[in-house]
Amino acid sequence: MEAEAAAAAAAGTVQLERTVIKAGDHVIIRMPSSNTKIVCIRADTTVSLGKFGSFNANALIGHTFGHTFEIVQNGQIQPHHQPGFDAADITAANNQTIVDDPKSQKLSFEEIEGLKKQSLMGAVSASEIISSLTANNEAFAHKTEFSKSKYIRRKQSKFNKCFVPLETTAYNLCDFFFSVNMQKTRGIRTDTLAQMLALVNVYAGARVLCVDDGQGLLVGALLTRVLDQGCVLGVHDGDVPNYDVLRYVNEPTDGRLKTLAWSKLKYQQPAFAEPELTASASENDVLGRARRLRGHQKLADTLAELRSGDFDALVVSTKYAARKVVDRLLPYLGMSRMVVVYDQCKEPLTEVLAWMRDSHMFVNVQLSEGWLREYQVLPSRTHPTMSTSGGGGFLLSAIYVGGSV
Amino acid sequence: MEAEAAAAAAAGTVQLERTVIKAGDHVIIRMPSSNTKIVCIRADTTVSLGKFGSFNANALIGHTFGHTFEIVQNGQIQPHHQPGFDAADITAANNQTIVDDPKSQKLSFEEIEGLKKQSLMGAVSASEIISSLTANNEAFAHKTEFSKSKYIRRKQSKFNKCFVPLETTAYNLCDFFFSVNMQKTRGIRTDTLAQMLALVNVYAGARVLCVDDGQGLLVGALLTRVLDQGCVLGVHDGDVPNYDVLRYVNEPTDGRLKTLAWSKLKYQQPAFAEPELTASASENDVLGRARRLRGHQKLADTLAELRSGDFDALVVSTKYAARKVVDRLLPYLGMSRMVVVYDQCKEPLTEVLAWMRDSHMFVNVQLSEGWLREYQVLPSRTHPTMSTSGGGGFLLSAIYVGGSV
Amino acid sequence: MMFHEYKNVIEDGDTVIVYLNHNSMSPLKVEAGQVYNNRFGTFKHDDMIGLKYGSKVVNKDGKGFVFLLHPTPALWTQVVPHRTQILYLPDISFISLYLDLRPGKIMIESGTGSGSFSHSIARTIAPTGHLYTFEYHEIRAQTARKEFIEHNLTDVVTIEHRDVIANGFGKRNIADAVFLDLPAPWDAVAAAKDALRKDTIGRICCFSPCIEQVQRTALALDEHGFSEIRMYESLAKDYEIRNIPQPDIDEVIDGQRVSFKPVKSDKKKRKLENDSACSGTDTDANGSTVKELTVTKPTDVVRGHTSYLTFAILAPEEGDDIDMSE
Amino acid sequence: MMFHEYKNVIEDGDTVIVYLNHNSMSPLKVEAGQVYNNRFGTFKHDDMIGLKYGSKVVNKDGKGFVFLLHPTPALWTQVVPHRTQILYLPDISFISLYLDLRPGKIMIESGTGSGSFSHSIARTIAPTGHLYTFEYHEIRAQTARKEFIEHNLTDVVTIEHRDVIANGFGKRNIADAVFLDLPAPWDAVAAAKDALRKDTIGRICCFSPCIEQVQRTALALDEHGFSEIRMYESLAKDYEIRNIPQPDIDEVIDGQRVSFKPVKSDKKKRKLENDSACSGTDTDANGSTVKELTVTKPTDVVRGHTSYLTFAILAPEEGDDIDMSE
Repeated sequence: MEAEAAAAAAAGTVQLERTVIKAGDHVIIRMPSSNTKIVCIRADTTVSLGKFGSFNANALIGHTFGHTFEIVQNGQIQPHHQPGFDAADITAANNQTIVDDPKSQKLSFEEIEGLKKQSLMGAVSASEIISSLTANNEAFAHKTEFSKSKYIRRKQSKFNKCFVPLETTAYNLCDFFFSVNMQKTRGIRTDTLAQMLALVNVYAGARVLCVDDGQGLLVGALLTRVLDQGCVLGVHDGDVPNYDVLRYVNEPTDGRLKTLAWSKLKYQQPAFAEPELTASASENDVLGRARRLRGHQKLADTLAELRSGDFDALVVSTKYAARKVVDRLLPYLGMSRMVVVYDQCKEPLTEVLAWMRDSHMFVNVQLSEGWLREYQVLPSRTHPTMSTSGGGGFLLSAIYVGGSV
Repeated sequence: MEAEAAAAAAAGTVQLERTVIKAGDHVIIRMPSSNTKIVCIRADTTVSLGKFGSFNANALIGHTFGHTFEIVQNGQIQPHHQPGFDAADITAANNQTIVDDPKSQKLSFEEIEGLKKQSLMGAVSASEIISSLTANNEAFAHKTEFSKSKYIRRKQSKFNKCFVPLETTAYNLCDFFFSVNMQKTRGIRTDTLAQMLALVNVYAGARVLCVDDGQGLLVGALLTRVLDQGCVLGVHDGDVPNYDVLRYVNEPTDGRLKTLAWSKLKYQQPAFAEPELTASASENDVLGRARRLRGHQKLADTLAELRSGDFDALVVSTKYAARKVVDRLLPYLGMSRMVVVYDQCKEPLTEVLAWMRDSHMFVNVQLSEGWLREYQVLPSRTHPTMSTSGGGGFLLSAIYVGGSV
Repeated sequence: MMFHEYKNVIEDGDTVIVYLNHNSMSPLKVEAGQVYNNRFGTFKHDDMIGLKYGSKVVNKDGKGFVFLLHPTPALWTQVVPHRTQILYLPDISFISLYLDLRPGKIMIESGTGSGSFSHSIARTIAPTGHLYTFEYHEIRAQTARKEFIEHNLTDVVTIEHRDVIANGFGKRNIADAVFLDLPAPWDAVAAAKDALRKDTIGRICCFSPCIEQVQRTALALDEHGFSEIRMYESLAKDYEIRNIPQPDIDEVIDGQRVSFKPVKSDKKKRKLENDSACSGTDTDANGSTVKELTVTKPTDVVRGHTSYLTFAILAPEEGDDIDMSE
Repeated sequence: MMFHEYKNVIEDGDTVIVYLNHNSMSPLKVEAGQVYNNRFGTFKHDDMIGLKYGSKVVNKDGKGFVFLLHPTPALWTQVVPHRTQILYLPDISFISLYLDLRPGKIMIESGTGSGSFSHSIARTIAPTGHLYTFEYHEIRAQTARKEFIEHNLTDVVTIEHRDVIANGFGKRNIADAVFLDLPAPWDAVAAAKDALRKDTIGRICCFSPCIEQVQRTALALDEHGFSEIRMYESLAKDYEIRNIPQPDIDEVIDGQRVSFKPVKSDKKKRKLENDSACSGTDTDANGSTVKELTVTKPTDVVRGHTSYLTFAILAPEEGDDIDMSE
């Protein structure tokens, strides 16, 4: 077995480089409240986390993702060890004698505000504030261990100045936009995106045809799964694609991404007709011609790529009626390849499904809905989260066998 | 407090009579395989549970529901104490060395069949068979406690001759038909039926207007919630209602149930016009006239009930386009009362919902889908059931305020 | 006005549910001479008295209006002041059906909590049944008692301030069903067994948010001779309806349109043709006509968990002797 | 033919997925001279060689036909011979995305089981990544090894017969991700920590059907310094489409029809107009015309649970010194 492993290593299995936070990276910051925000870590700037304080971007550069950091004095940060599980027992959660009474807190509102201000300046730590609060709370001593734990957790999420920098992976980006601006990415949830990628059968060398009216999350996720021998060809409306999500991806993806406007789908491109410039041409003329030539060549390349056909997958998330969108791109798809269509609602896909069933160009046509549930796992307090998303979207998938019938 | 309880008792709180299995009752029998069947317990007959054996109906009459019985010799039954939880530990479920091999069983196929036959005759008990099987299984001794428990449970569900008689409550009937013949009751699941009853706000004195094309499960469930001061008026197609499910309900419900054919909805009933019979009329003539008079009177009563209006709820589960069904019965509904429409699919309700929203005759219009999950709860083996129902139907509910606009 | 039966006309002293919209309802005790204010305006109680339940009342200016609904247990669940985590309709209804609640049944509930479930039980078992409900928190018990009196439920509901884990229910062989919503239901299983009838089938439901509670409760039920131990979760999700545009990609391919920018859909009034919920047309921001489709979508955020429901039955004690004629 | 990349034409020795219908697919190794029989007839392998993947092949009689599909990990999951409980697409895909699998990643899996997940991992991390998969059951390990060889996956997958609980993975600081599908994953957490890279973020997923396993695993992860412990369930349900009649109740009220008896819908061929999935007409058993509606419905029985997925990360060990420049 060791021989095999050695062989594998010899065959070129090499660890990817470690990922660290670089200047200019976008980072998803999870705050003590569990809310997240995306920030760009520009050198020599200050990153503000609102009421949780702010820190120097430089202090984070060079660190790896996933650690917990605490903001200390002067915008500095230090690694913070999150406390492990406590052993509070829900069986004793019987606050029979406790009456919720704001008067049990002996610190005044002003005193607490003062502590908060000191904390933001880094003069007082979160744990010091919480100790003050519990010491001055008359009811606290009467609480059960379970209620004490709950109280402290609640205060921690309010006063802690700890944060976790998360990588802008496809998962994290999907999760982020789903929670803060669902419409931007057309309501696609992590489990649905995951199933989509699996159904699409994208891999390093795959050539994928994609319509993504969800601002590029889908295109970005596909790009993480292809290398330079593959590509993603995005077909978009308007003159330029609106793939805003791509700018949060920290790796350059241009080489593997080609884009084409719908209006150019049937375009018969003439040869580049601008005459050669004379020697007397201005620098602007020279640069302009070169730019137009590059544009012309890029479009020619993209059209050639499209029209070479036999794409390995067709992936659609569109605000247009989906049946025709699929139909117009089918000629470029290879045989025995997947078509996967996403929508936030089922009804637009029902129409496509009915057409696919009757067209005889597809087999294994399936309409499915993902279901995802997160749990709180804590000793004696394990349960699904009390509030969750109502839906993560629908997927229609089919295998194209059109040419055979 | 004791005084209050005494007062309550004085105010007429009296326990309902105990429910026992009577001759002629329908009983849902749950078999060791967990499958269920409905049988009618007729005196002096034999009830067959197929491969699990058969027993004398008389042996069950007089017993209460919910007990576990074992079939012993000569069709007799005896109370059986189900074994409690075992403490098998899944952590040791590592059958690393076990190879599934039918040869590990040293009893021949014929020997096992012989044991089964003897068991059906009552000569050998299920536990004796299982002991033989484990004693003769070479792999059994090598199994972990967890696997032994699993093996024994599997064999018990095959060889045990234990059954549980269940009452034909609304819950049990819904559950039964949902699992054996979903289409009969239009695919309504227990949780959906339950929510329907809660939304309808049915109570002892309620007058409920009901369209039930699901063979009377809904009508039957409503009838369990009203007493003689209330009623259920079922509107049906055809000449007589197809409420097959009602015959499994062990209590007579006729007094509280009135039925009306759709074709009679607008019927202007003439007075009973048959002339009085002469003294020389045959007995048949007399009986015939009396029957027709009763029928006439019953229809007159039902029409009068309907047209007195101000019903306390409108409940619909229909194979017809639902919007008009609701619309045609609205005139008979009281103000601030509930309309609840059930369908197995969402699409037929979408149309009704759109109409309700736009009609200004309803407030609090809601379309909802139930979600139900059962778990296996066993020490170290707690998890949701691995396979479950895909859907339990949809409910559209609204409060009627039509007269006010 | 009673919570467990309807009446038609609003009288002085009645409780009504004031309905502003789907997300905004509140209970109101109608009292002659009083005035009610909300963000839709000022309403005089005197204008309400004598109206039918379900009536629309217009405010002083004649601009704002609200509906005066008849209270029901289901509406009460939506407006009840939360003194504790309350039970919602999917749980309430499933438990009620599973426990076979019907007029005439005798039931025990502990704790009373905010009384959300108590109202529903009372409606279902009235007028011949009875609910004994126990609350160990004194102030909550007092508040609930006050509500039961106001809602005319005292004939069907008896509330007691009592620590049932320490002291049991003080009832023997009386209940058809027991409902336990307690942090440690396993400590009340013996008391529940005492309270349940022994001459016929008894049913129990334990309501616990955490799985560890279920694990311990199931063991306790098994030890105390309950059988048919089964556990469920019951939830529901609501759907919203809307019309979405379905523009034609051919118009973009052919150059008739450059891109599609929908008008903000929440700003425009939804219009539906009477006979069809699945077609229609709309105008996009560029002014062209676009086909529409009626779609439904679950609300963005739904309740993902309330509690685990552990059910069991207490089958009557039968001896080895199969003769039940005595 | 490889499982982790497509080709276009079927050659001698390739594996194809024979598609009869949605519920009936099976893998077939195409070998010159062989014959393949199924309930649709007899098919000659020679007729398959040289065809494009996705082609329809007709049997000897010219009556039955099947499609020859290109194998993919998703199809393999549907046809793989079950030697153990396998992983299904919703879990496979969610775990892969959560663990950020991409070309170049190095992953450890234990146990291999039926290899359903292994195929998917290999497809995703190829050609520059590597999967080390461990199976403690010797025969299962042999069978999986044979499949990996047949499917040309040996460049990306190394399988080892090994009891990882007793002996660890024999790897240190190498893996970007670890997947544990073991009865007692907590006993392998220390080994997983050893195997994960320490210079960058490492991710772990433990797959356990029972909640008790999750409870112990989470404690073990916490004790071993993993953080961000989060647990999910991922499932999916499929919908069926059908047309249902929507007869008009006015016809019954008016006496034009007595009742409505639908023609058995599974016997009649569904017909849909091209431009609309929401209208149509049908004929009922009495011969009259009835409006139709296209509806979708979840399949009657769906997978209700597979496993709980417990995720955690191993964040690189940083000292108190915040300077990472070394």
